Amino acid sequence: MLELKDLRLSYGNTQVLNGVDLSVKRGDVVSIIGPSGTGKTTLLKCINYLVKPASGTIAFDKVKMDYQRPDKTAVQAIRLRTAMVFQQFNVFKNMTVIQNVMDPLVVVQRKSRDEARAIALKELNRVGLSDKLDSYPSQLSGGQLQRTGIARALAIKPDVMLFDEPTSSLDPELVGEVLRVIKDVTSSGITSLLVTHEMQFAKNISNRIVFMDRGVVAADGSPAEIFDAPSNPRLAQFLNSELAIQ
Amino acid sequence: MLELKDLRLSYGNTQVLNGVDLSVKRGDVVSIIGPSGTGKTTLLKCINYLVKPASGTIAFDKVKMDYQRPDKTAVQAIRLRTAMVFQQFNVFKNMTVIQNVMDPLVVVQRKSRDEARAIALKELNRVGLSDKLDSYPSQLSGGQLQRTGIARALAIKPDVMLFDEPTSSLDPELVGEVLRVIKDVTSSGITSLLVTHEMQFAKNISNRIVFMDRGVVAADGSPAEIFDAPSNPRLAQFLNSELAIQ
Amino acid sequence: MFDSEVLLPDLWDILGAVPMTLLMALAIFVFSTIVGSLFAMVEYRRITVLRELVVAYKVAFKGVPMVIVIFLAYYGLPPALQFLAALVGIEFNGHLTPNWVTLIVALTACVAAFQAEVVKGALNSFDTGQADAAYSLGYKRSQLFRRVMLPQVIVAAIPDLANSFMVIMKALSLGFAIEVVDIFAQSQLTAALNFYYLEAFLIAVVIYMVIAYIVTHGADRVEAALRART
Amino acid sequence: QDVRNIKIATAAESKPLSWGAIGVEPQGYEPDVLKAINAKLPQYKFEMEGAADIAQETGLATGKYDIATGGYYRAPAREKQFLIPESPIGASLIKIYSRKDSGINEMKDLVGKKIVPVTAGGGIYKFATQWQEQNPDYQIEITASSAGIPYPDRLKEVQNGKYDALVLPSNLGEQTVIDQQKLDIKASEPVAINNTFVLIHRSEENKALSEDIDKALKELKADGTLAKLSQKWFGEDITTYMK
Amino acid sequence: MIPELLKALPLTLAITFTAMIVGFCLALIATTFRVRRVPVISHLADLYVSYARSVPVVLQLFVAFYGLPLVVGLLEIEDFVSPTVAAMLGLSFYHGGYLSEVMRPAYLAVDRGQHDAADSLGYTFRQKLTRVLGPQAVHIALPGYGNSIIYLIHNVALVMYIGAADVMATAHLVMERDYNQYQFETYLVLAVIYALLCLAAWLVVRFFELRSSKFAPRAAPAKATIMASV
Ligand SMILES: Nc1ncnc2c1ncn2[C@@H]1O[C@H](COP(=O)(O)OP(=O)(O)OP(=O)(O)O)[C@@H](O)[C@H]1O
Ligand SMILES: Nc1ncnc2c1ncn2[C@@H]1O[C@H](COP(=O)(O)OP(=O)(O)OP(=O)(O)O)[C@@H](O)[C@H]1O
Ligand SMILES: [Mg+2]
Ligand SMILES: [Mg+2]
Repeated sequence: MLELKDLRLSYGNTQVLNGVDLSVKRGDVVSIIGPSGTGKTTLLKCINYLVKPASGTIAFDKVKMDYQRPDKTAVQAIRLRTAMVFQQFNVFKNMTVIQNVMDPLVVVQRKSRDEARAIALKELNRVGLSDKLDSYPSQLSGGQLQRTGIARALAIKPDVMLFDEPTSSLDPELVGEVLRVIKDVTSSGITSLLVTHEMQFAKNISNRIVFMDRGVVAADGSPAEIFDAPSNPRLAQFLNSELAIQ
Repeated sequence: MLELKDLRLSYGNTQVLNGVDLSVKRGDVVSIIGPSGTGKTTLLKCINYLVKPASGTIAFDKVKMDYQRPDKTAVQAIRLRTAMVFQQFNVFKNMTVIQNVMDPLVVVQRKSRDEARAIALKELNRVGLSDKLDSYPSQLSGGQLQRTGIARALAIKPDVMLFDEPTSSLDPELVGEVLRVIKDVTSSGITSLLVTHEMQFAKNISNRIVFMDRGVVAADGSPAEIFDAPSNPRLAQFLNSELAIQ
Repeated sequence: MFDSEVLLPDLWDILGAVPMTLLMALAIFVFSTIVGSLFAMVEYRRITVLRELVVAYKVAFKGVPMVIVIFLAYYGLPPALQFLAALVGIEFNGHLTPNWVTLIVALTACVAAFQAEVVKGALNSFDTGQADAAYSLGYKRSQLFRRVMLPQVIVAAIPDLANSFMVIMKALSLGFAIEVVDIFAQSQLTAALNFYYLEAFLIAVVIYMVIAYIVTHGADRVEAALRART
Repeated sequence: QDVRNIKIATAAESKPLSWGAIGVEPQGYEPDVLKAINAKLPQYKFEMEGAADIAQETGLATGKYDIATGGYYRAPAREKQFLIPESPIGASLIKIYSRKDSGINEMKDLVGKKIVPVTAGGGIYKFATQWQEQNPDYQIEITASSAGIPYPDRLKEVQNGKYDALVLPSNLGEQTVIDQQKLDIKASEPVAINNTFVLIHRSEENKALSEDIDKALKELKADGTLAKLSQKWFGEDITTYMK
Repeated sequence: MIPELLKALPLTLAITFTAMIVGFCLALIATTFRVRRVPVISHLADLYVSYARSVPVVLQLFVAFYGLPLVVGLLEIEDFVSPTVAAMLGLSFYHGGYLSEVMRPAYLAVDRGQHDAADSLGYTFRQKLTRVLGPQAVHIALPGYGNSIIYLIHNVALVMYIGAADVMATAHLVMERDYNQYQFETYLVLAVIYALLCLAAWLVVRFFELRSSKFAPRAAPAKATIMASV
């Protein structure tokens, strides 16, 4: 349902994406792993056109776009059908928890406030935040912020969820609560793309693992293929150092 | 060699240390674990009198002090014979790597520059930073900064090394390199006190584990006692949530 | 629209006041930074009583326009000086105080209140973790200050210090009210003598903008050069 | 017949010559003379407004004001810019003010003395530079200033020794200040006499105005009105110096 | 004396409020161009801001006073430029430039992630600005805005030099009438009046600051311009 071809992007002189190809089928839960700085975050941002690739194409169901000829309606169509959960949460700081979840529904989807409120309550309940509805972000812990971000993403009923290291800004004790929510979301059948450093977790929830290295997809396969029999030497080295810690 | 008794400390209204007792024998490698905010960092800081406990006593070999009557010479004596490695590295930003290691030797220990330089070179070599001698902190990665901090601490030849979550500000890939250095240090027989969230690592290198909870030492024993047969229910719960992530 | 025969001689006239202006600005800059640093240290170290006094001082000098402070100094400083001199038994006619001295004193008093903020901000930008590290290594307070804090605090303060220098340059323009001749006062004099007002003022505008450009970009360069080391 | 409104800027801070800023009825010698002129010229209606010095000349140049008064002297630069009637509106006697024991009586005595800075481009400045040109043997030190420090302060500065002498037109009420504040200051004999004029915005229409005012001033001087007003405001008759 | 001074207060306030409102609009326009980088226009906006910030306010007032009639003349409309009008426009110009340097950093201080989140949810630029970035920038900018208002009030004291009859000019008239016997006292009274005006302004801004701080009780990241402006 989502297909990226030959994505290239550089910041100034540093080439970050060197021709990434990636296709995701409906219902897939794909984990993207790889060393720091290889462009995982950048890749996710490309899908929502938050960064401007130099070249490449994207196809999202019937919506197609060549990044060399960006097209406002295509960008907006893709944005509306995907939802992103950020490493740094990026919850709107001037809104309460429930406003954060309702606002996109009211502003972008033009739902009535009542309808938006009902949806927001449901999703916030799902992530376990029913008792924090009227708190401002500055009054919440990292785990609560991230769950707000997830609820906001879920509320818009996206076709694809994009998670960018959703637990890496969290204290160790808070990681568990967010991982539980993500597990719940992915196992409910929603198509997901997840960048993560939690190898064990990736192994548990994904049906596909993509290993990125230096701006390209260096390995791609089932969890068993990737973790138990890594064919690529860089991948083997990476897994070694990641697992050594844990 | 180091004995703390009935340490109490509060910040404003929040009681952080509620009567901590801890004694460390020469050659011990003690890991301190426990939930966030229970006063682990505060405890280490007390040893160096970087925070001012309300009451309690410290005995370091023959140096003894009651915190209700702080004593400059005792504080300085303890400071000179311990060395601390910080979570946030805290290397001096206006000095190069080698200056960071040399400066305390020249300023505090009044060694000649040549002698200080020789020691610094040796320790920096030990932590694998020989090629970064003249870099400023702003040009280094977190792992390199932390290794500079460790070299600086080692150079003063302390009797006790105090590590405060030395890897928790690092990217996952950089954790490994620092843990290797710490393992090397502790296995060379130097007495160490280590606050950490890396359970596996704590288990591997320590001969004693101290579990702190709500400002007191809630459990204390060999790694086997603590990890394999946790008697305290809070400890069991804590270990569960920590290990779930990993 | 503008008479080129006027522009060039005017330019020379007004440029003539630049060195004097810079010199006075420098003097005020140095004095106010010293006083401001003292104030900032009082606040940073939380010295009781003195701290309240410093806060009161800052409120007073930030609340009152500089022109008024200048006039107050113009009328109040000479008798005050004379009084003080008499106290220590010196025969001194305070009214002989030259106006530029009055101006420098008045502006130093005003700007010191702001410099205190600049220095305090720089001190606060110093992360205390490094102080912890230094103490744990056995550094004394003075060693920490000289070897670690000061070098970093100076770099952190550079942009604000450049800014305060420009503020002082501009504040000197208020000196015309008590006939201290700076760039602005000179442009006014030049204009009054040949009746080409707008021309003279526009020349002064250009001079001020050029100086501001040089000062801020110079500071940026210095800061960028030192930034790697902090 | 149409009555033409004439906007006049009068000096705001030169008591007793003329004072009173916006919202305050201008008073003093010049406003009184202007009223007397208006009485003779029913085809105009004078509207006086106190304005700061700086506002006067620009306002006059752009035509915002038709007339400006404020003890202005005739100067070539002004004659080029403005219309100036033949007859003066008043005269100012330039005197030197100094401490009673200073021994300063005339310009020559000012050599080596500290003189209060004079207004840049003003009449005193012109007078002093001219005098210097004519008397190159006596080097006196004159600085120009654009500051608005009021002359009563200047008198005090002479009194307390900051300066030795103040050169100033004598029709600004100096004697009152000296008497009221019991200053130890004396005025010299006049070192120069300057006639003062009204300045008129240069335009075709105003040429007639200039001539009318000139005529009125001549009559007022002849019938003794000016002398009377001078006595009222300055305590002396300055018309004897007007020519 | 005080009642007389207070009679001129409405004019001082009128000048202040005009400059506040016109300056705010100018600042909005200039800031918009400066953050969106429209070619040429952005550079003009930059030039304008550096004029307003690096040229002394007295000089800006004189430029307005002598320059505006010229502009009016070129436009062939009747000369309406009284000292009061020149003061209002001159200070508006100054305040707008100064304020732009408060708004721009505040806008830039809203963290990048908020843009990303709004964009990825499909907000249009307008929606993003009004619902997310604007409210947050306002919070960050408030302390700096408070300062800019205080400096504006201070600088209104300078309009007397182009002949506007504000409180300061009235004080001079009062002193003139009394043959300048009580200058020091008069300036002290002036100092108190201005300090009270600033206090009132500060209290108002503070009120809004506290109100908006509910969603960001921790210190705002953008640092308020603390330097005086003259
Ligand atoms: N705005 C930017 N300007 C310049 N360089 C950037 C920018 N954003 C990212 N980069 C660089 O691009 C590279 C890829 O960044 P990206 O964030 O996509 O990596 P990542 O794979 O997500 O890494 P991590 O695991 O650390 O999050 C990095 O080297 C980074 O320094
Ligand atoms: N300077 C301070 N002022 C006020 N409270 C403080 C200060 N420093 C620490 N605290 C509080 O004291 C408590 C203990 O802090 P401490 O840093 O010792 O915990 P910790 O066990 O090291 O936690 P972590 O694992 O998160 O580092 C925390 O609740 C913290 O919020
Ligand atoms: Mg990333
Ligand atoms: Mg800690």
